[in-house]
Amino acid sequence: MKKEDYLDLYRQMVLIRRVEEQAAILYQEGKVGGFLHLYIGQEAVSTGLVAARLPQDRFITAYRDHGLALNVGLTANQVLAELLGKATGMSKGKGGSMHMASVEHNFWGGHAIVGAHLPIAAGLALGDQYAGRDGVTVCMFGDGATNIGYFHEAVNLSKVWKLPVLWVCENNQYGMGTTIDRASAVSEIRQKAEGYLIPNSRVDGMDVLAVKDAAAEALAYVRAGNGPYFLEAITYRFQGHSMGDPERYRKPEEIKKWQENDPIGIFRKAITAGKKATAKELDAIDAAVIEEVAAAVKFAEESPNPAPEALFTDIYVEAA
Amino acid sequence: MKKEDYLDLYRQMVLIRRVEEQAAILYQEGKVGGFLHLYIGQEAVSTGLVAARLPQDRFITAYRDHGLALNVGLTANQVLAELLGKATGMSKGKGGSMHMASVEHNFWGGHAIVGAHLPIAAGLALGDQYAGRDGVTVCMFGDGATNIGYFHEAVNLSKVWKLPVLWVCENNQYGMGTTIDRASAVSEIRQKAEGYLIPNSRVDGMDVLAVKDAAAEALAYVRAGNGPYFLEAITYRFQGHSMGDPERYRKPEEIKKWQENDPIGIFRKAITAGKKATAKELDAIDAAVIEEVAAAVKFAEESPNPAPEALFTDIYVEAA
Amino acid sequence: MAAITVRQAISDALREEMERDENVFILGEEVGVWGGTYAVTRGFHDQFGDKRIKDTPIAEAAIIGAAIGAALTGLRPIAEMMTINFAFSAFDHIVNEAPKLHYMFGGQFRVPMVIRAVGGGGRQLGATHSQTPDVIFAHFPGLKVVAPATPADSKGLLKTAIRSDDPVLFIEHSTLYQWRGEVPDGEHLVEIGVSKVQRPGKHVTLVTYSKMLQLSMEAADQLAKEGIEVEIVDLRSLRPLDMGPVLESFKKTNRCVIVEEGWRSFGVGAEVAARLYEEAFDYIDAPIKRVAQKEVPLPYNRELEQMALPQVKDIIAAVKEVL
Amino acid sequence: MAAITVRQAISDALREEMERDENVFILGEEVGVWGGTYAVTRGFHDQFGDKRIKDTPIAEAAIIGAAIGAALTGLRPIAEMMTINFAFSAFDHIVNEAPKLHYMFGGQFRVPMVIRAVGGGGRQLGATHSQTPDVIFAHFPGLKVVAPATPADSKGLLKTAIRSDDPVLFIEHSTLYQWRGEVPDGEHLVEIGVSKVQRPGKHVTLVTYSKMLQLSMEAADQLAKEGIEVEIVDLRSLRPLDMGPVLESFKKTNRCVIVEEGWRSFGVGAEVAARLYEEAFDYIDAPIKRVAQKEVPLPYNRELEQMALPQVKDIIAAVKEVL
Ligand SMILES: Cc1ncc(C[n+]2csc(CCOP(=O)(O)OP(=O)(O)O)c2C)c(N)n1
Ligand SMILES: Cc1ncc(C[n+]2csc(CCOP(=O)(O)OP(=O)(O)O)c2C)c(N)n1
Ligand SMILES: [Mg+2]
Ligand SMILES: [Mg+2]
Repeated sequence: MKKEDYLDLYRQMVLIRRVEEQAAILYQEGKVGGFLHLYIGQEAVSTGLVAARLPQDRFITAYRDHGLALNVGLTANQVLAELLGKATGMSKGKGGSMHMASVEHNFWGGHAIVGAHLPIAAGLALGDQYAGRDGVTVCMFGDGATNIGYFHEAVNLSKVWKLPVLWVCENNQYGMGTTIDRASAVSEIRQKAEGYLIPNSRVDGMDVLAVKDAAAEALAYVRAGNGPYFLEAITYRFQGHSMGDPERYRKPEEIKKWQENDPIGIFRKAITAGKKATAKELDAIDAAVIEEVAAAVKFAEESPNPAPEALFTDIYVEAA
Repeated sequence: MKKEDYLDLYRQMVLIRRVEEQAAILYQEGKVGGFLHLYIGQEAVSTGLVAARLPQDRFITAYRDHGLALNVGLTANQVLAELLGKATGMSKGKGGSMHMASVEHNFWGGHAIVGAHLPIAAGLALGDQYAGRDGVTVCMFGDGATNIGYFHEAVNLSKVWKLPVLWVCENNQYGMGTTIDRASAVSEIRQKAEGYLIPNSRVDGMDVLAVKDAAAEALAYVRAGNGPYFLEAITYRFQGHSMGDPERYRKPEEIKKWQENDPIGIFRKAITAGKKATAKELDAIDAAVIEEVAAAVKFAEESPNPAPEALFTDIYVEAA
Repeated sequence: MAAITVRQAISDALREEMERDENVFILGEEVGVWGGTYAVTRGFHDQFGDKRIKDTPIAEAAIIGAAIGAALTGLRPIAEMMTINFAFSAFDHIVNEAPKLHYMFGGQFRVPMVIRAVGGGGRQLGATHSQTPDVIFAHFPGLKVVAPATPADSKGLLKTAIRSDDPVLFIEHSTLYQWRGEVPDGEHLVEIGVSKVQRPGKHVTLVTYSKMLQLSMEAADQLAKEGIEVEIVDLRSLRPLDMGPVLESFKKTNRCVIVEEGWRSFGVGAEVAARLYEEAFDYIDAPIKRVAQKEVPLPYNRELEQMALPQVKDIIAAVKEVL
Repeated sequence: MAAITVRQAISDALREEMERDENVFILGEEVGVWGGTYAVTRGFHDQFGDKRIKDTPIAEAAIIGAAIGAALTGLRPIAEMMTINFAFSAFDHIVNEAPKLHYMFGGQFRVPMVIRAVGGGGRQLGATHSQTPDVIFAHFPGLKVVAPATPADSKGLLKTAIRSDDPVLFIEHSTLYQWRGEVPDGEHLVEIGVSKVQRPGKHVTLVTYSKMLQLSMEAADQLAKEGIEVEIVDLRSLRPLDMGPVLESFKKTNRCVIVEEGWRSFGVGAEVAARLYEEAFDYIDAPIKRVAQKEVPLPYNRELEQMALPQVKDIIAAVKEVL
């Protein structure tokens, strides 16, 4: 990896962090509605995955999607504008926090029904297989999502049809307030892949380079036509499940312990220790991101709401 | 096992066979409507399972349910009457072939939506666990059913809650016309149990004693409070999926090969070879069953249809 | 009589029934340690423990299926669907299993269970999370569908539902929990399948249920200032659907507006209107009006979402149109 | 013009579209090697191979979900639900994913797919397998719901559905496959969302669709012998619902009977009746009648089942009542 690449990954993670901090503030100010699920703490996962992709690789994830949106190339403007429901958001203000997407960036959402996007991911992969393209579909989902039937149907199908899918479980230890062991037969989620004889591995989801390497290997395996692969990334969300979570289910000490393992801090240390860049260079990125995000907040706030007519557009492609 | 036990198991299997042969004839005569799924070829599975049960053990299965119905103690009269839609059927003519049940015999149906009864089975087991009873719920389902989401959700839940369930997959190699390998990620179905770290084993489903022994062991494991167990019985249906199946998906030679492995023939040979009973004694059973079934056909044919008022009874327990 | 919120009323009903009957238990996502995503079961896990307050995996079909099975053994499960939108992920079990078992097995099986499901729009949750699809559940015989609005009805109907030997879908509304109203002291039960006049009037019959009762009351207040007296009939149950009080009111007013939150086409209002025309044809002075949701997937943006949802002003306008 | 069966018409539509467009493919249970449980895709697997005729596991949500994903990539999947009852096991994907993606992502996503689903009672399949729940799907904006009856409409509407850029639920009826009728030669397309007069008449407007068209035609034949001329309007699509020809006919006859196979409460007839009253109030000479299924889970016994289903005699009686 070249120096720019280190800086770029660092920049992406910091950007996600700062955008989401602003999002939390905007939520508290009552400007963001609905549910707001922050990715803070998990930035290394989507960042590492996207770093390993080729442009033809499709991405799809659940509602905790701001990080991925920024990684694939959507701007802070588009993300924050969508959070404020503005016409300038990438979903024109109709989708909100849980429904970010960008066809242009091969990013297929942002899906709010737990697990329901896994069969859709299988279908995306089927599309590439059908057309003879070599893209891989990277499908991210939480540990909690592995208990719903959709998970099973999609993963089984992917193996039977040898679909080019990389299944990525972001194991952040909780589905809302429920710990893995209270919801899942196995706490090592990748064990579930054994039920389908799908090759699998675990990676430290707080280490962006480890994720990138694991993803690169897995993508190569899938791209070679071997069928699906299952990757489990161990991670943790520093904030509540969504804004307003009373967090009665976990102790502050546990959060603190994980926060010492901050993916941005870890990567920062790795960069400086490995002399890939100086602290000053990283500080410069920090500062630039803060400015970029401040400008994006302004952009979002000043953007217009959708026109009233937008209520009735895009229900059907072909008007009835 | 005592001599009577051998004779009883033999009698049950022959009874199932003869009742279903008559059912097929009645179907061809247009007297049985709807779908008719025959159990012929698979008799050793339900017979062996029921032989190992205690009265407090609940049974639940899919639509291929005549065998189990007879094993648990429903009469040929009740089964055939239900097939003819008569008021004397155990479901008063409202259920038909796919919906046999008898609360009195701890037999909870007969369910026609593939896999949908697995979560219900988990609930039956929960009922016993909640009340502190030591009954085990035995839930039977096909190989094809292990691909639907219901399977996954129910099996996972059973492990998380340590429910007293014995999951029994009747692997008859096909879900309708689809071979296992074209529908399931793994052709050894018990591999799926590995995804939940549920102990599991395979048994020859054409050998009633092997099934009985495997079931006894599994039931003891579950009854001891260890949580669920997963048993896969390898078997084969000699007839089509249901009446009218064109069977374009398998070769007559394959069926012939399996028919040489007839569970009734095997057991008959084992009995006489092991000198548990004489051929003559078995012949006497054959003859008695034929008479019993002939009488049951007569009973069913002569039974009355449900009264027209029955259309509106039993919709709700409490009349609206 | 104490004035309490809908949240409190539902919570009280659950607690009272659990204290009364050991066979009643709750299962669902985040009902335990979290205390319920709408805080309805706050404190229950401490009081009743793991056995009777069961947090489940995210597996809606298993939640409903397990409840059905437990009900078959004689327990009285209360299964919670965190939102009614997630009930689509257990749809077969809700409409094709629970309501059919009693009939299909000739009366042998009983399924005494309650499904609590929280519906409704207006919280900017986007198209998949904001629906009011009550009508589609009401289409299935064998199921009872209850959707109360007031604290008193919420408590009384939920208690009755828990004691019912039939499967009952109990629909709550996510923006009604703070609504406050009087609830009779002591044991309070309300019969399922009985509509109720919530506000007497003589000029127009307004038929509604759930959240829209709240808006309708507000509309009626405003109309009263102009001398228009609206009689509000709250259906409270969609199946069985009790047209008695609706017909009685209509025969008096000869004019009717039906207000529902869900989409208009194939909605609750269509059935109510059709029955009114069938059963009181000679009493109609003006075409019946339906106020309902615009036929779009609900958008995230607040202004657009509010445009799509029925508003007090829409109700007022409809009432004036039928006059 | 050749007289062919509905089965043939549907089969022809599928084959023609698959031959025309490489992006069209079929997935579902037993669509391939078996040839389709209703023999609609017999021979397709030989002709098109594994790539384009995909047998699936028994996993309805995966079937619909995979179709959605494939559609997003530009393919035109035709996903088969062996029966519409099994669509309940994919309900979220059918009503909460496919119809919402285009809107929710601001027009970025397109979901050009068809879901073929076989519905209907009358074959003694019992309560879980015999439903005609068409109306509940029609409740959801974003989905198009088509339910033709005649061979010509079946062919023309299916071809249009396959070419549509929106998700279309195409409902077939399990006892209509043998119905024979003329289908225009050559390319035959029928627009979605256009009702059609299938039989002209002047005394009564009869509104129906799917299987009930067949029974209504029979009823009309019998009534004609008594000099009663029934005009039959076939809705063909439930969403969008085209009331144009219904209103036109009604303004002429001033009397209407609506015939549907599904349950009466919250059924298709309720919406049609409500709209007629809303849009043609001044033209009504008699209360509109609805003929529909008795509100019971369908029983297995043949006589009981037939009692529950609408019959020709029920239609005739209803027509006479409105006259
Ligand atoms: C089918 C369904 N059930 C329930 C929910 C409510 N819900 C939203 S997120 C969530 C927890 C998911 O946990 P996990 O998959 O681990 O993802 P995480 O939030 O930890 O990223 C739940 C229960 C939902 N959106 N969809
Ligand atoms: C949800 C659902 N999908 C499809 C069907 C149609 N169907 C009935 S039986 C069957 C095959 C089941 O195969 P398997 O589980 O192996 O059981 P077997 O018939 O071999 O005993 C199918 C597809 C159904 N009843 N329910
Ligand atoms: Mg999680
Ligand atoms: Mg099988």
